[in-house]
Amino acid sequence: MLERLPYLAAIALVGIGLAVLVDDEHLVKKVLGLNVFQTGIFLFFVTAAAREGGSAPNVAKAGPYANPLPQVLILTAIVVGVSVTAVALALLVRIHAEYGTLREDAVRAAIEEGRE
Amino acid sequence: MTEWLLLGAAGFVLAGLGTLYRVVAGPTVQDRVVAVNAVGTITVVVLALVAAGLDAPGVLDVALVYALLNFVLSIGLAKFLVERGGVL
Amino acid sequence: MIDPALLVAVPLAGSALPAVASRLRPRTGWPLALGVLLVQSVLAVWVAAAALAGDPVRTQVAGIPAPFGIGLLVDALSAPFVVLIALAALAVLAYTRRGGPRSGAFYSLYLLLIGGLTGVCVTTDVFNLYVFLEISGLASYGMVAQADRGAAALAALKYLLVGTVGASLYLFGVGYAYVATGTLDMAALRAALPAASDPLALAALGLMVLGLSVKVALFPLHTWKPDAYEAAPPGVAALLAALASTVAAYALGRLLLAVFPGVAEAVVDAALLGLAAASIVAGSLLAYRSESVARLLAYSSLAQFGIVVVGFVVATPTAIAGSVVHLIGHAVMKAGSFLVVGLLARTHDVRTVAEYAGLARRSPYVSAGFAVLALGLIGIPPTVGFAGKFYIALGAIEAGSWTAAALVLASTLFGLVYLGRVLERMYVGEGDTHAGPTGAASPGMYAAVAVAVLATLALGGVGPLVEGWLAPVLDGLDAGLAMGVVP
Amino acid sequence: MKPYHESPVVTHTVRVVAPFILTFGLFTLLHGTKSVGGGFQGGVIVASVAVLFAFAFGVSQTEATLPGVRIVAFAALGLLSFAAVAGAALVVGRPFLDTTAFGVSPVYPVEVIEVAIGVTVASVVTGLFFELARADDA
Repeated sequence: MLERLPYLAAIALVGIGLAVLVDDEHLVKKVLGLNVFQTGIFLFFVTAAAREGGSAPNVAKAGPYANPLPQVLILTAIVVGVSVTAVALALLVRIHAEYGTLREDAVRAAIEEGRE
Repeated sequence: MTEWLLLGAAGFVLAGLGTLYRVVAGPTVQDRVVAVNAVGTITVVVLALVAAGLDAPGVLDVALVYALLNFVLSIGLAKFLVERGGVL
Repeated sequence: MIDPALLVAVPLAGSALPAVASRLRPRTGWPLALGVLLVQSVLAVWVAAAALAGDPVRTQVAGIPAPFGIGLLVDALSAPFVVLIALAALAVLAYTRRGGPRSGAFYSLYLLLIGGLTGVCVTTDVFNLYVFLEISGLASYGMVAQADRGAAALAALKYLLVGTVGASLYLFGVGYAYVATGTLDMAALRAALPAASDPLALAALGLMVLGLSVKVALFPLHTWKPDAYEAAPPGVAALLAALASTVAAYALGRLLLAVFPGVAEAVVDAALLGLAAASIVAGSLLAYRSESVARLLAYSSLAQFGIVVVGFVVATPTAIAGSVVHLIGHAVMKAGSFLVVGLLARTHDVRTVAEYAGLARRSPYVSAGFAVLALGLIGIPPTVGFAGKFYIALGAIEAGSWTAAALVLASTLFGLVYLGRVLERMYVGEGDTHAGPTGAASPGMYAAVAVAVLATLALGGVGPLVEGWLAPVLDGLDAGLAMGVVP
Repeated sequence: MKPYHESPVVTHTVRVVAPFILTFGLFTLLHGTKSVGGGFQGGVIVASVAVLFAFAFGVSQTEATLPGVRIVAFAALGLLSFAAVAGAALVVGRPFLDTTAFGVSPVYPVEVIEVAIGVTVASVVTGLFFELARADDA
């Protein structure tokens, strides 16, 4: 059971992130939810890479190593995630400058108002 | 020797947990900021002790980066507090 | 021989140029983007011609052998898409010279998008597919936000949130596939997956298909699409309509054909057929109810991609050829329609179906072009829209899948209803026929529309050709070779 | 809002620490081939210097010393040098990105690529920070 704990944590993070992303009206929290969601997936990869008795890569000692490939993949995925967050924040700044609020319902109401 | 280093690290982790209480409970923003900084410092010490205890110099790099981030964080938070009159 | 890596590297590296150059000298973004895209188009046509004439063109990046290194492959399945991306990018670029946003950052994003999409088409590594998917995704979020209106930023954010969730679900699936098999190379995955324990392989397949369905925008996962296409600048909407979902659908097809056969086919086929049916019905219904023509076209994409998925599910050689033809035909027709929408909004300030009334008399040539594109989208011969649907239906009948054949037929009827509504307004409706044009359009804009219309007609007979190209690849797939070619 | 006065403690500390951070960033960047580190990490550390200066001296003043066009140019320079190293292998007739193509240990081309990545990451992160910080001021 104990060795499965990280997997459960990963799934929990994915669920929490998705719930916040879907449920919260505040756009910043939606972006935060997205980040949590992605972190859950990263954790899944890193957990899958760990092996019984493995040790960190790049250590000069002999012995079993953790598989470094998923870590490299996740480094790439983290960079992708950072870029996504950066774009999202830039969009949030624009939305805030335009409508003065970051609540989705309020922004939608403002857009509807502008249309009429 | 190794055991003592790791034991010391464990002690610092406990101290850090104690400080976390102040982060959560701290009545004023300033309390929280100072507590966050203290936690950061403790983390650096723990990382350094772990590096020495496990004979893994790679961890020292992590400790250095963490110390740097902690420094940036302190200055950033301090400036934020001054500019916004305590609103976080 | 040309290294296919250049197809991706040229636009990605070239994307650095417009952002810098336009800060030093204004208005240098467009010519630079044109130059880079011309180089890329020449390379794409060259590589594709080689791949279609003889053996597929493949390379291992840095010379590291598969399954460890990253493989790139242009075969008969990906070559048409590589060429489509390059040429569609050129045509839409002609439109954006006057019509689109003209900042240097926009052209950097443009090149980034093209590089990412080409990468999706040529990679043989499922993780690389994710990276390229996100590169093209990031570029398209930025491009949607280029429109001046504030609504565009919200639409782009929604696109970003939903699109990233889709890509992340795909990544999750990649994780399961990796845990199950220990490899990320498509060929190696195909060999290892059926032997892997069932729940892992099934989870991998389910999550990857789900993630890509978000990017393709199948029915319940489509919510980003109409907002994004309506809010984006017309040139961007055309480019995304032509390429973004098309490439995701290509990736879905590639996975289903080259990686996952043998993993729970019955369940997945049933689920995908259900998604496709929902897309066709709901997409047509939503399209029928839309007031804005741009939204109508976006919803129509749901139905069209439903048909493409039907072809991939049926998976006989005829049906697959039909899906490829329909993907390419849809890209051309939908891009052309969005360009017309942008053009008409510019010259006559019309955006809704009601405002289109009587337009055929005010702007006969553009209206005729739109009519051809719309008839193509419905699937009337001799357009390419007919060719694709015909082959998919033929394949479905061959395979004895009457549900699939009925879906294709139904989609044509639905298309007749919702697109016929627009055409009826344009040609029969009583509108303000005396109002003159309210704005001017550039020759490049008309040229881009004309190219799309001509391509819609000219590609009508491409079906047998594509079937011939695909035959060796599909034979290879049947023989159990993951990439469809003898290494 | 109270106007922000530069604190001599902060500005002085930042001045003293900055060169060390830059050195450490370079160390991390160049160590990527054989230990913890690499272009991404080193680039972010270098970018943190710009962030520190912006905290200590104000965003607008820092941006005046480091104008946007230069940041974008650096990012492009990094990207193009990466592409140049990757494409150079093609000239020698080897596959794209083949770092063993140049008759030297692959460590050297990889280090060049790491530096290119580092330059790009540092300038992009700095640029992003300025972009978001400026919008906050407005």
